[in-house]
Amino acid sequence: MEKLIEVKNLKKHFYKKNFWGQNQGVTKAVDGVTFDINKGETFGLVGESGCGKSTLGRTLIRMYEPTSGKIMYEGEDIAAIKKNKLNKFHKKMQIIFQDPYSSLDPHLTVRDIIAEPISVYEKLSDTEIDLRIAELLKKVGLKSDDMNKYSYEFSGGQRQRIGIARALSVNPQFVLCDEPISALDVSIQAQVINVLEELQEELGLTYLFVAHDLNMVHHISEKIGVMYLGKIVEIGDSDDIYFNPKHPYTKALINAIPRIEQERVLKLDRDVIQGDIPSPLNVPKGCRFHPRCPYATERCRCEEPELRIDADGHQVACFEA
Amino acid sequence: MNYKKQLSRKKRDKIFELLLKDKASLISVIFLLALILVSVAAPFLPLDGSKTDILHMLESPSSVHWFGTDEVGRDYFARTINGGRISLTVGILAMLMSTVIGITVGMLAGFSGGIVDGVLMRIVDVIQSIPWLVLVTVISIFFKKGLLSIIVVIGFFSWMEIARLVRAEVLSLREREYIQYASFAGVKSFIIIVKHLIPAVMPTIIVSASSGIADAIMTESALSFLGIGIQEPLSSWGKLLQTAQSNLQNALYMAMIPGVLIILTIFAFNKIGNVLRVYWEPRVSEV
Amino acid sequence: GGKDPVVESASTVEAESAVSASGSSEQKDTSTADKGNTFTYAINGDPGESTNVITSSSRWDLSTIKMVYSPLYMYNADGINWFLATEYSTDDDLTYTFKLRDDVKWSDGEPFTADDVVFTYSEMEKEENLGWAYSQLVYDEGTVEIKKIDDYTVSFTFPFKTPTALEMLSQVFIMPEHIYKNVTDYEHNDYNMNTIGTGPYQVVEYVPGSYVKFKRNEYYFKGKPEIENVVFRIIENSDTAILALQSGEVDAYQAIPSEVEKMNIAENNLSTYSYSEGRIGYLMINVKNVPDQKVRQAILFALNKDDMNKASYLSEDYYLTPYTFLPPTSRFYTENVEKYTQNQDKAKELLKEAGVTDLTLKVGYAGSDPAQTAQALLVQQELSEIGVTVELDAADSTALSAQMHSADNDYDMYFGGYIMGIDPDTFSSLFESNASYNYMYYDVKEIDDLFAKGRAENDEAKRKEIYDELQAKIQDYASFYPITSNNKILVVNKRIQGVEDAKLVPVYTFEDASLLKIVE
Amino acid sequence: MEKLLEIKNMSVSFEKDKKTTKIVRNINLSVNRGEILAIVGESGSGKSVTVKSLMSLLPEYAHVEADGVYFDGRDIMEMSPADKRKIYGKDISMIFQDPMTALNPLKKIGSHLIEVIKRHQKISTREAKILAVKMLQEVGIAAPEERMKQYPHEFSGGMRQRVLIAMALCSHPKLLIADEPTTALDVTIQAQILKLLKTLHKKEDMDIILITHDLGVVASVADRIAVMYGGRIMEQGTKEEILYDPKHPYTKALLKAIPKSDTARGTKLEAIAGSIPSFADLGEGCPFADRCEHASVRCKNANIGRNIFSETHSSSCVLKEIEKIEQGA
Amino acid sequence: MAKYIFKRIINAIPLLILITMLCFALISLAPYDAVDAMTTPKMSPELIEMIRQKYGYDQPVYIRYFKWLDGLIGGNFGYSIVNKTSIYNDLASRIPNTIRLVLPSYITAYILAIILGLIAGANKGKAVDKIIDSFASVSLAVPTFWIAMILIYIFGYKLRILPILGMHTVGNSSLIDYFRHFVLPYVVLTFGFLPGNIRYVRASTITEYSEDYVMVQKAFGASKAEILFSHVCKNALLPIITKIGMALPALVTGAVITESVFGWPGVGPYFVRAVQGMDYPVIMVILVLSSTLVIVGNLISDILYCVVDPRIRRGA
Ligand SMILES: Nc1ncnc2c1ncn2[C@@H]1O[C@H](COP(=O)(O)OP(=O)(O)OP(=O)(O)O)[C@@H](O)[C@H]1O
Ligand SMILES: Nc1ncnc2c1ncn2[C@@H]1O[C@H](COP(=O)(O)OP(=O)(O)OP(=O)(O)O)[C@@H](O)[C@H]1O
Ligand SMILES: [Mg+2]
Ligand SMILES: [Mg+2]
Repeated sequence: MEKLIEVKNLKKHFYKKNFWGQNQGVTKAVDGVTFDINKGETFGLVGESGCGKSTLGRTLIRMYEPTSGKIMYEGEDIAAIKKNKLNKFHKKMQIIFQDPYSSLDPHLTVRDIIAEPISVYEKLSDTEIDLRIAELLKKVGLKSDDMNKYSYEFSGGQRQRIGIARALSVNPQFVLCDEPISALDVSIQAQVINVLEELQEELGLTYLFVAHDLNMVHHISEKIGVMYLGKIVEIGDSDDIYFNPKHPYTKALINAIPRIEQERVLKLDRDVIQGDIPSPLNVPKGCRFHPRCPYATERCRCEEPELRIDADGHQVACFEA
Repeated sequence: MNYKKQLSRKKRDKIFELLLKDKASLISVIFLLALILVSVAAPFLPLDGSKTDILHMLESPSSVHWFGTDEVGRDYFARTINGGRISLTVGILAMLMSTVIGITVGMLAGFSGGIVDGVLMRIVDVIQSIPWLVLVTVISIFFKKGLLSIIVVIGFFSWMEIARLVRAEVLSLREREYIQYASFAGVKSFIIIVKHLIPAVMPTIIVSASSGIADAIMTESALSFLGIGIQEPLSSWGKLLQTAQSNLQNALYMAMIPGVLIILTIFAFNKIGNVLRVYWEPRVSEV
Repeated sequence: GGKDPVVESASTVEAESAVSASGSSEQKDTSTADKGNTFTYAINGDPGESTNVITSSSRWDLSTIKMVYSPLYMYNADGINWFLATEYSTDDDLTYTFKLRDDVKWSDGEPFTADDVVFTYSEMEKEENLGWAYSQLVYDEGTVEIKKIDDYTVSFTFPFKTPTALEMLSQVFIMPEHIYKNVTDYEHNDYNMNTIGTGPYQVVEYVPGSYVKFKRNEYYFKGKPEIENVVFRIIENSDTAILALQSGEVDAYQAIPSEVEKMNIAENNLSTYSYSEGRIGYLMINVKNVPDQKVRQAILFALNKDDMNKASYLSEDYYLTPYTFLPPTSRFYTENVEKYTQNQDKAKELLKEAGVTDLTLKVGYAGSDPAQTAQALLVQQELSEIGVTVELDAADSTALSAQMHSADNDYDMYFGGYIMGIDPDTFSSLFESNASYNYMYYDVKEIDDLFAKGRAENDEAKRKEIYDELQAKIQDYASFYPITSNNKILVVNKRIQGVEDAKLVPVYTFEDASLLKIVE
Repeated sequence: MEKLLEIKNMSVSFEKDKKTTKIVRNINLSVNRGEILAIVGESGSGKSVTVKSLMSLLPEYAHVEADGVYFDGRDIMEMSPADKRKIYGKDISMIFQDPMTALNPLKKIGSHLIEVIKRHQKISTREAKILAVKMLQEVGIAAPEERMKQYPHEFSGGMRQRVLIAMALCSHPKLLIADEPTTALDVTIQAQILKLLKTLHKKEDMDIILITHDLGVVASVADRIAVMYGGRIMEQGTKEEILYDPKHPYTKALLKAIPKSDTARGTKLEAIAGSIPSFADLGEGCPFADRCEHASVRCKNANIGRNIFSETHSSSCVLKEIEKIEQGA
Repeated sequence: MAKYIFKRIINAIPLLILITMLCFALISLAPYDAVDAMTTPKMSPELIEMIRQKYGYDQPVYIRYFKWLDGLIGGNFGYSIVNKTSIYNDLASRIPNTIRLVLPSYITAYILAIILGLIAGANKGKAVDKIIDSFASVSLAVPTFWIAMILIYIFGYKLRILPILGMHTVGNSSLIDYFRHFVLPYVVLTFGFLPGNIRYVRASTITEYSEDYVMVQKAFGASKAEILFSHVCKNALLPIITKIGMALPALVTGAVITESVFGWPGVGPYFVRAVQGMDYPVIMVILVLSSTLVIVGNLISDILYCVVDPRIRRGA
């Protein structure tokens, strides 16, 4: 399959600086990540809160400036492109946010919201824009009359559709979906997922789908990457990860997911890992997961495992797996 | 587009609803409108507040002089009206000035962040460190006296609070995803500021602008009271109060009238600020 | 040419009285015992701890000094009143020899001698001391020479003959040499408010901004003062002062007519004493900014000083209307000058002749002075009638004089007032070109020449002629507009008696406060 | 079965700006001794309002009406505020969704616990302290003695939730109401808390009302489930009945909309069309009517029948057997 | 915590230096200086030069700045150019008077504000709250000098039961006399400080009441009183207590207008007098002094906050 994006050893560190510009601490939100995304596929990214999923996604589309590493987009390193030359890529790479409230300006009408990216990339007349927007709204399951309403007049699911319409307004190839369903009610989530899937089919989109709901990620993704504290600890085929996790963290994660299938209901009396997620301000030495890992050895404590590929393309960063 | 009309009607209804809900706001609006009307009309009315008349000095209110005359025989009613005019002018213009500066600095600091933010905020710190009355008083002596200087002095040294508020708000707005998206999408900073940030900080601005008017009126009164405010023959309410001070014994009303007017005006501006803020908040229109 | 002789208390040129804001007063609740032998005088300025004999020149500094120190003699309109000296003699009208009292002690017990007199005058003659009487003692022709003849005799030798000599030597208060001999900075030292003097009183307490409290000098050479304590209560806010006066909290206050009007004189057991200080209240035109004489004349013709006086002093009991720079009470005063009786048509015509349209004038006045404020408002209105815009600037009096002081100030006109001496020559510091208080900033040789001539002329009749001409000249030059010669009104509680004996004099209020009495 | 809590026909409405909005509509609900009852439902369906009305935590402008709310045989609605306070925190305790803000930031963890202990038990501070340490240990906080001296901000979210549970536990309550206790937490931490709750339920003989919108969580811990929508209870039953044999169209639709591990990738989820109605727009009828594929005019009626399927299983729907209709259609 | 405090102090220093520079720049820009005030056109240039030297005006600006700064630090504030008095002595005698007036007023206002604010905040929306809140918002609009005038009119002119000016009757230093003078300005000043503080306390109380932990406490059976006194009160007052530092500058310039109206021999009238008389050295000293106090006050506030708020104390 054709690779759309290849990420190589990408790092994003946030520096806390004082008034004089001195560093006062580093948050290693993304700390050396390597993976590929194929054209037309959905790459799911899971991990607990604060592990750097959003940061990774946003650095990938150059919403954040990468600290180091390469982001090859169709063979071109967009990490090396100057900020003011990025427009070309931003037209191809769009984003859908988690919070359908804070991602839409409450002072603007739906039309103005969706027209915003269009007017940056294309010179269109007002009527052309109106037409385009009407079409987009229909595509995401809204009425073209909704154009003149304000975002606060919509429900969460509808708002998320507006966000999707905005992302699609410039005909991107790649869309970063940063937890697009986490803030939605269960009965609404499916609507949005369906819209996303339909659009992928119709437009051949590639998604990076960030979420912590593993059930959903499993459902929508071809591949899944599992992140822990700024690193990807396991990448693999969606079913592989879901049914046959190799990394102890992935295992714990999968086990911790509450499910309604009778046979897979969370076994509370076992399989629950202990301990809290450490802060990215203070990453443990060695394997990042070792303080919580039931199988940690001496080696895990001092040496950091790298992702290893096995025969079927499944990658794990664990000495023991 | 019909929808837009409907929307504007909805908004109009909203403001009436807000006003009717709170009697004090309604009265404030009516009072201020009347005040503004009178102030605007004052030059066209047969009211000469500077005509001295040494034959009729310090007279009590009468049918000729509704509020009596002052110590050089000027009609106190005319002076009160003109005083209101000046006080309002000072209030509104100084507020505009401080608001514009405050928004600019606050936006710049909040939006640029980093060193620009640091430097600007340090400047704000420094200026704000000087007690305000002291600062305005000191600065006012460097300026040529006059209405304009008072406006400039007050306006120029009361923007720090707005700048701080705007900055704080912009800093948090910057984290909002719709702003992040706009800058991601390559929308020019200027447009982001105008289209997204300004409307979002508007409620804050409205409130501090309305209290800014009130503050400016108060400041002007205080300056006039200390004898470094508005110059003769212009009057302002503060100036009138200052002169009234020596006539408390024989003409208390000379102090009561401008005093009560100041209180009402300031109260009204604060009230209206709150109504406007509620009006501006987008979610309110939902109801 | 001859330089100016002496200007008496030159520095009491004031831009007009003082200040709004604070002060203090109370109601009477003080026990009579407390109040009993105390005379409380409300003053509207703070003498300040820098008050000293050499440099102090403002009204309340001098009043304080007058309480504590004595001069050789006072020289007022009615002649000489002897203090530390008892008589003088001169043989050649150049050297004046004074006999001093030999029974005077400083309040610390040290004897007063001629050394103290020589010391004081010598210090006054040092330019770097910035003494107020410097210009009365030091001339281009030479310096007045001071000599101790014996312990109780001193002589002063003038470099040239002048009819004003006695006035020039007067009013200098003698300070104790044994206290001040090592002082170099008269304003800042430890002795100023810890006074050792020869006056009727001694400072016992000074609270800045509040009051100066005096205790009588038991050894006062003119006899033990009747009243035990005198308090100068600093009340800058006139409204308060009035209230305090009416309630008996203070015993005396210098009021203005509108205040007298407001007060209930009879009911509150008060009496008023109106006295002339020979003061002239004026409007000056800054010739630098208004160089055209026609324009200046136009301005003066537009004004009406009767209205101004009526508005600010209410009744003719309280003022005289001067038409020249001399007070009408001066024996050299003449009304044979251009009076600039209001004539607006003429004013307009003059403006037209001068080709001036759209004239805007910036006028400074002391905002805290009700009289000047009223006058300024009238000036504004009257000038607007001939099409001249007046921009009023209510300044603080100190600030205003400070600005007038600098030659390149941006005022076109200012209000002010001065109290000079008896002799017309004492006015030269205001009217000679380059004189220290010539705020008109003109340079007219004729005027300078006339002053010089008058100073050197010893014949009374001839002098009168010279000064008649001078007064006419200055009026014609039209940069000086005398408005008023107002009286001071001292309102005194009736329990204080002997005001006439103590004698009300310009600037100091009482010539000899030791003569005041209290009757309950 | 013995009932610890029984809510009879309770309604809650809010009155604001002279407008009254009925939120909770005539619900009947009970908690049996020895069970964990889960209330599931979407955001805004009235779950929190229901339990807050039990705890008298609603603002003054809320009006609660009921034929009776019996706890341990006594009607809470009839109790005086002082009497109520005697059972709150003692017999009934409640923990909340957001552990980050549920503790007073200026009070030490220890004093939180001691305060609660001393409120309901007449013991000395020293004894209370010992008890507090014991409680912290019980909920799995290591080094409890040191932890007592720390402030809430020094605790992670999961730990704070444990502290709250410890606070709730110290008076051995008969009923613990847990309002979305794990929503704000990460999955692995959520599992820890759920495990803790379940353990305590058994060990301490404490009944639990667990509120959540996550059916997975319900499946893991609940004995019985009540499904809420638009202020009504749509369906009630044992876990098995609700999850594996749902009767109400809403429950069914909800379950279908969730991806199962065996649904093949690429297959469409069966989404429920439409959006959640706002209370202002709701009539007396079935709140789900607008989105229900089986809705008819009858659904707008006030009297929605109650279908009883078993002793434990009932639903509020005009339809008896959806399967039959589907077949018939 | 020590580190945090140290850092705060270090951060305050450049600010202080900036302030002094700013003030000095203002003096240097002033339309006239001490020497101008002394010289006359007739004086010889040599003498003028001599005076300049005596007062150090012949030196470059930066040297003068350092000398001035050095003077300030050493308590030599220079001399008034109007009165020629030592500014240090003037202030030394006036500041205590100002403090005597401001401090009790401030404390009273504080206590009242805390009581009223807590009452209002705890009863949000009820009648008491509405009354207190309206009182606060109306009084915010009342100029203090106007209140002062009205009080003077009533108690000084009309009823004549209280003295209206100054701090003492001369020669009467009894406490009663002082107290009678003190009452009116004290009331006015208290009234001036009150409304802002009430609003602050009220807002802070309301915010605190809306916090989740309050609900949690209710759920754990806490009574209203327990919640108010053992939780809300402390949390709501914490930011207010820490504001105490901010009151520091008020001790010098907090009562300019009130003091002026009542002739209280504090810094107020002195300052106003200096401003009117363009007495630059005095103005600048007061400017520097009060700005310094603001910075020091902020510092104290921050430190207090750090001491009382565990989040900062332990966190940072
Ligand atoms: N702009 C930023 N500045 C500083 N630190 C940041 C910034 N954005 C994120 N971080 C930090 O980086 C880490 C990773 O954050 P990120 O938002 O990527 O996590 P996440 O996996 O998306 O978590 P969640 O599931 O909660 O969204 C966090 O510790 C966060 O505090
Ligand atoms: N204090 C209140 N005042 C007014 N309306 C309220 C109040 N509390 C809740 N509501 C309304 O009642 C409805 C139900 O709220 P509730 O908090 O019970 O929902 P919920 O089921 O707990 O949802 P969530 O899962 O989001 O917590 C909502 O529409 C909410 O807006
Ligand atoms: Mg995220
Ligand atoms: Mg809830």
